[in-house]
Amino acid sequence: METISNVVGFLPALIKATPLTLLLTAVAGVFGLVIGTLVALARLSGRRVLSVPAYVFTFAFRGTPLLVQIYLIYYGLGQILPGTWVRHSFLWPYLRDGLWYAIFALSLNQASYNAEVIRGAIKAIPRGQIEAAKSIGMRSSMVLRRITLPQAFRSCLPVLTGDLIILLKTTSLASTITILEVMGTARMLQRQSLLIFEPLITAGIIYFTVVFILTRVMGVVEKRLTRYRTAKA
Amino acid sequence: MDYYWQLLAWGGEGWGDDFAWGLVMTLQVSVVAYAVAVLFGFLGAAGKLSKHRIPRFLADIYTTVVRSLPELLVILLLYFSVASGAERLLKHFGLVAETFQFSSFWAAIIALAFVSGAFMTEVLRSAFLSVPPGQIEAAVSIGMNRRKVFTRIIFPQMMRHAVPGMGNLWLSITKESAIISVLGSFSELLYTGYRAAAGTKQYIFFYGLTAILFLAITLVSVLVIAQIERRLNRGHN
Amino acid sequence: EETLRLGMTPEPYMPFTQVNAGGEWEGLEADLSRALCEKMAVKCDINQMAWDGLIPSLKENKVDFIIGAFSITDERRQVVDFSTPYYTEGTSFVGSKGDTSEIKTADAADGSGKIIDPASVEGKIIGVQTSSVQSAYVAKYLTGAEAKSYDTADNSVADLIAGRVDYVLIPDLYIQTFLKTPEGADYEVKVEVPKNVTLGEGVAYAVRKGDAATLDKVNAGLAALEKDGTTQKLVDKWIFGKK
Amino acid sequence: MAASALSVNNIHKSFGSVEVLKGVSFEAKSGDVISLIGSSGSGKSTLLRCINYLETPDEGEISVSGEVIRTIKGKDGKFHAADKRQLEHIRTRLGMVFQSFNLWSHKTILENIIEGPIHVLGMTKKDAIGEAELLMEKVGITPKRDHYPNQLSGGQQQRAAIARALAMKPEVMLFDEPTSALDPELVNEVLLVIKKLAEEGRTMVMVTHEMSLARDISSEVIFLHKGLVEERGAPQQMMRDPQSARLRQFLQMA
Amino acid sequence: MAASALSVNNIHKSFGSVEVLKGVSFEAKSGDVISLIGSSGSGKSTLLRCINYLETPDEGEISVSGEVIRTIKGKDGKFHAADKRQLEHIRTRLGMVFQSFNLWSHKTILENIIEGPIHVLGMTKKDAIGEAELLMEKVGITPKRDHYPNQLSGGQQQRAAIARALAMKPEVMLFDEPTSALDPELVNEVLLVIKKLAEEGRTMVMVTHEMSLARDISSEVIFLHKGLVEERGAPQQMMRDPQSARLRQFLQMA
Ligand SMILES: Nc1ncnc2c1ncn2[C@@H]1O[C@H](COP(=O)(O)OP(=O)(O)OP(=O)(O)O)[C@@H](O)[C@H]1O
Ligand SMILES: Nc1ncnc2c1ncn2[C@@H]1O[C@H](COP(=O)(O)OP(=O)(O)OP(=O)(O)O)[C@@H](O)[C@H]1O
Ligand SMILES: [Mg+2]
Ligand SMILES: [Mg+2]
Repeated sequence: METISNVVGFLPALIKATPLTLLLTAVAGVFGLVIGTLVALARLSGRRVLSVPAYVFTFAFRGTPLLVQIYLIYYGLGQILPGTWVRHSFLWPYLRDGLWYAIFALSLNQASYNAEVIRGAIKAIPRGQIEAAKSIGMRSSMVLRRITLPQAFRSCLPVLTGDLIILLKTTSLASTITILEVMGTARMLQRQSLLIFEPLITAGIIYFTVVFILTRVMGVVEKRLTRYRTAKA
Repeated sequence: MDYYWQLLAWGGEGWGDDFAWGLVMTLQVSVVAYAVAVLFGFLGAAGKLSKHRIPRFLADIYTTVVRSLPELLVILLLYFSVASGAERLLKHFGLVAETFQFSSFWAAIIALAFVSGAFMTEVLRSAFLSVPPGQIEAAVSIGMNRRKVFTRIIFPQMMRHAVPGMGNLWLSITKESAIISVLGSFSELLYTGYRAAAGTKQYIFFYGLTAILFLAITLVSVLVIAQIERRLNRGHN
Repeated sequence: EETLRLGMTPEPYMPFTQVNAGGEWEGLEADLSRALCEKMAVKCDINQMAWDGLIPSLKENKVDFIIGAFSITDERRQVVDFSTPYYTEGTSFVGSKGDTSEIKTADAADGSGKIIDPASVEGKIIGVQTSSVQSAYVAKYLTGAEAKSYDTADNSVADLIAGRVDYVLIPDLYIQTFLKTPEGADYEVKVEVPKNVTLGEGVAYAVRKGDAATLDKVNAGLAALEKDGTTQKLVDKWIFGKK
Repeated sequence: MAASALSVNNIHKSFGSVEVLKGVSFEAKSGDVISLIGSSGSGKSTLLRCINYLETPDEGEISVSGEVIRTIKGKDGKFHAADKRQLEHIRTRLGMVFQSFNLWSHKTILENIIEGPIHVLGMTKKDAIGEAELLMEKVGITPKRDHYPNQLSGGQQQRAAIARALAMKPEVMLFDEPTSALDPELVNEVLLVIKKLAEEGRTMVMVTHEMSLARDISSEVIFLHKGLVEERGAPQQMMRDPQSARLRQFLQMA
Repeated sequence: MAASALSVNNIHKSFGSVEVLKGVSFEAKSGDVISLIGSSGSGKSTLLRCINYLETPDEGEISVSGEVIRTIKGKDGKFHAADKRQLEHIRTRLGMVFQSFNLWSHKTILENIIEGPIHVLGMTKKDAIGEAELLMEKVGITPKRDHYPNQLSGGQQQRAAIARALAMKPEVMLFDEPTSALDPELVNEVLLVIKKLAEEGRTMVMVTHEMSLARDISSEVIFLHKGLVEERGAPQQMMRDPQSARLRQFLQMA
C-alpha cells in the first residue's frame, strides 16, 4: 500500500536513468562479444604470441573484482594524467567523463568472461565439421565465419545471454565513477529517503522488464538457430 | 616503502591479519554458496528441460525473475521479509524459542546461491543440450535407468560443455560474496579492501592488494579448472 | 541490566566511524556511542552491518537504534525518528588556487536566506557526495552547474585533483584533512556556504518510528553528554584534531 | 502358437506430416534371423528404433517373449510407454547396434563394453572385463582396448559397437547395417558370430544392404517399401523369385 | 611422362608410436578411378586424409596436376604445409566424401551443398542453387532439400555428402566408402555418377569394401596392407589372379 505508492513514486527517476543503463549494457555487450571472440580465438591459436597474452588478459580481468578494475582505471589514471599534456589536449573533455572509463572497463571485463565461454564452445565442435570445411578449400577465416563461430555461438547462446544479464546489473558499478545509471540512482534515492526496499524494488521492476524482453527474444532466437537439433520435419 | 609494510603489519596496527581473514572468509562463503548454487542450477535445469509444464513454468520464472533482480534486493528480501516472516510463524506456533533468529550468515549465502543458481541453470541447460542424442540413446537402449544414464553418460559429457561457464560463475561468486556484508560483520576480502583503502586513504595501494589476492584465488582456480577440463576432454581430441 | 542493540556500519567514514586495522571501533560516533551507553546506564550490543542493512534491521526490530552519520532531513523523518543532533557541520566550496573566478553569495529566491549566487558557478562542474545534503543543495539552488555524484567524499576530492571537477562542495571536516595533505597545498576554500535548511539540521541517531521509549532514553543521554561537555570534547578531538 | 521372441504389431510412425511406417507387423521366434531390406529412407532404421522405443510408435504394439510393452495415451493424444521400469527391463533384453555406432566418446573401448554389464546387469568389474576381452578378441579390436572411439577407424568402431551390444547378452539383437564399414574378411567374421548367436537361440533382426548377407544367414527376409511390408519370405526363394514388381526391381539392380 | 592428376609420394604417418602408413606411393592420371582396398584399420582413411592434408604426413609429398604441396619443417621437427593459400587452393581442387559424412549440422541439405560453390568458388547464389538442384536430383535427395542432416537416414546423409563434394567440381575426388550406407539400387546410381565423372576426365580415388565395385569401375586397384602398398594392378586381373598371399586371403574370404 504505502510501499506500492513509494515504489511508483521512484519510477520516474529510475526510468530516466534507464537509457544510460541500456547504453552501457549494449555498448559493453557488443564490444565484449567482439573482443571476447577475438580473445577466445587468440587463446586457441597455436601461436604463443597470441595465446599467452590472451591467457593473461582473461586471467587478469576475470581474476580481479570489476569494482577494483573500474577504480584503478578511473582514479588510477586520474592520479597520473594531471600535469601531463593530456590535461590540456582536445581529448580532455572526453577523458574526464566517467562514461568512457565505464565503457572501457565494462567491455574488457565482459570480454574476458565471454572469451572463456566462447573458447569452450569452439573446442566442443566436432572435428569433422571443421574438416569438412577445410576439405573444400575454405580459408581458415571463412571456416571460422561460416562453420566454427555459428556452431559455437549456437551452443553457448544461453550462457552468453546470462552473461549479458549479469552485465546489465554490473553496470551499476559505474556509479562509483559518477555514472548514475538505474542502480546508482536507486542507491542515491535509498540514501536520500532511507527507504531501503522501495528503490530497489523499482529498479528490480525495470531490470525485470528488460530481462524479460531480452530472454524472450533470445529464447526465440535460440529456438530458431537450433532448429536443427530438435527438428521433426 | 617501510610505510607500506607498516600498513600490512599483523595485529592491531596493520591490515595484514584483516586481509588474511578476509581471504578465508571469501573462500568460505564462495565455496558454500557455489555448492548450493550448483544444486539450484541442476534443479533449475531439470525443470527447464522437463517434459511437464509446471516444472518448466516454475524454472522459467526462477531464471527470469531471479536473474533480473538486483542481488542486494534478493538478499534483503530473503532475510528481512522471508526469513523474518518464517521466524514469526515459527514463534507463533511455538516451534522455536522467542529469541530464535535465522543466521544472517546463512541467509546471505543462500541468497547469493539463489541468484547464482539462476545463471547456473542456463549454463547447465545449454550443456545438457550439447550432448549428442546418440550418446544418450545408446545408454537408454541397453536398459540403463534414468539415474544411471545421467550419472554415467550425460553428466560426464555435459560437464565438458559446462566447465567454462561454471568457471566463470565461480570466479564471479568469489567477488560477489562481498554483498553478504549487508547482513552483518562478514568482512570478506573486497569489503576489507574497501575498509582499509578508505580508512587509510591509500586507495590505490589497498585496491591493488585486493586485486592481487583475488588474482591468487583465480590462479589456483584456473589451474584446477584447466585440470578438470583436461580430464573431461578425454577422448575428444 | 537493560540491553540496547545499536546498529553501526564499519564502512570507514572518518572522522565519524571506522573499524581500524585492529578491529576496534574508532571515530566520533564510536566514542560518542560508548559514552552515551554509559550515560544511559545500559549495556549496548553493537551489531555491525553494511549501511544498507541498518534501516531494515531497525524496522524489523533486529536493532533498537542506529548511528551512521545520518543527516536529519524532512524526507527521512517519514521513515525513522531522529534524536537531537550531536553534530552540525559546515560546508565549503573548495577549488584550485589557480582558479581565479569568484564565487559570490546572493539572496535565495525562496526567501530562505543567503545562498551561493547561481550565476557565479554557472557551467561549472561541482563534485558532491551522493545523497548528501550538499548534493541536495546543488540540485536545489545551483541548477546552472553540473553536479557529479561520488559515493565517497574522498573520491570527489580525487577527481578535483585529477581535474575532472572544478569545485567540490563537501563538509568542512573533510576539507580540513585534505588541505593539510601535500596534494592539498594547491587548493583552497573558495567560500563557506551560509547555513541553510537544505544543508541540514545536523547529524543524529535514528530510532524506529514511534519507539518513544528508546528515543527518550537516547535524547536524555545526549542532553547529559552535551551538558557535561563530553560531546564538544569528542567533536574537538575527532573533527578539529585538538587533543 | 509357438512362443514368439519378438512380435511387432501394426507399427505406425510419422515425422511431422510424413508417415514413415504405415502399419508394419512381423514376428520372430527364438533363433530366427530376420533381415530387413528396403531402399534408403524406407524406414528400416526407424522400425528398429521403434522396437526398443527409442522412437515411440504412434500406434501399434511391441512384445518381447510374450511381454507387451505397455503404453498409455498422453494428454497430447500420443501413446508412450506406461511403465518406465518395464521398458528399462525389456530394453536390457533388446540389444542394439546403431547405424552410426554411438560409442560413448568419453570412454575407452573397454569401458564402452563393460559399462552395461556392470551398471545394468550388475556384474562385477572383473567378470565384465573378462567377458569383454573375449568379445574384443572375437571381433578383433583387442589392440584398441584402451583407445577412445575417435581414435578408431570406421570398421573398428563398428566392431566395438557390436561387441558392446553383445556384452549385454540380449535375447533379441537389433543390428542396423552391422557390416557397412567392414571389409569382406570381417563381414565373414561377423556373419559367423551372428550365426553362432542364432544357434544359441538368440533372435536377430538385421537391417542390411548386402543381399548376399541376407541370403546367407537369414531365416526370413522382409522387404519394406513405402512404410509397409511389401514382401516377406524365405531368403533363397524370395531372392530367386520375387513376387512384387518393386522387389524385383530392387533386386535386379543389385 | 603423362601429366599425372594426382601423385602420392612416399607418405608416412604415425599416431603416437604406431606407424599407420609406412611409405605409400601411387599416381593417378586424369580420368583414372583408383580403388583403395585393404582390411579395416589398414590406413585407407588415413591415406585419403593425408592426400588433402587433413592429416599432415610425417614424410612424403603430394602433388595435384603437377603442383606439389609445399611443406616446411616446424620447430617440433614435423613437416607441415608451408603456404596456407596454396593448400587452400589445392583443396578446392580435391573433393572429399568422408566415411562419417560430416555434413554441417546447422545447415540444411541445400545449404550444405551450396556453401562451397558460393563461398569458395564465388558463384552466385542463384547459380549455386540451380546446380545443387541438379545434383540433389541425381542422387535422389530432392525431397530432403530443406531438412537438416539429423533428420536424414544414413543413406540420405551419404548421398548428400556426395552431392556436396560434387558441387565443388573438383579435379580429383577422394571417396571414403561412398556406398557403405546405400542399398543396391543406389550403389548402382552412384556408380553411374562416378563413371560419368571419370569420362569427363575427373580423377577418383575411392576407398571401398565392395569388391564388385572395385572390379566394375576402377582403372587400378591398390591393396594396402600393414601401411604399405602390397599389390596393385588392373582390377580384373588382380581379382582373378592375386600375387601376394595376403591379397589372396583377403579376396578368398569375400
Ligand atoms: N527425426 C526425423 N525427422 C524427420 N524425418 C526423419 C527423421 N528421422 C528419419 N526421418 C525420415 O524418415 C525416413 C526413414 O528414415 P530411416 O532412417 O528409417 O531410413 P532407412 O530405411 O534406415 O534408410 P537408410 O538405409 O538410408 O539408413 C527418411 O526419409 C528420413 O528422412
Ligand atoms: N587419431 C588417431 N589416434 C590414434 N590412432 C588412430 C587415429 N586415427 C586412426 N588411428 C588408427 O590408425 C589406423 C588406421 O586407421 P584408418 O581410419 O586409416 O583405417 P581404415 O583403413 O580407414 O579402416 P576402416 O576400413 O575400418 O575405415 C587404425 O588402427 C586406427 O585405430
Ligand atoms: Mg538407416
Ligand atoms: Mg576408414
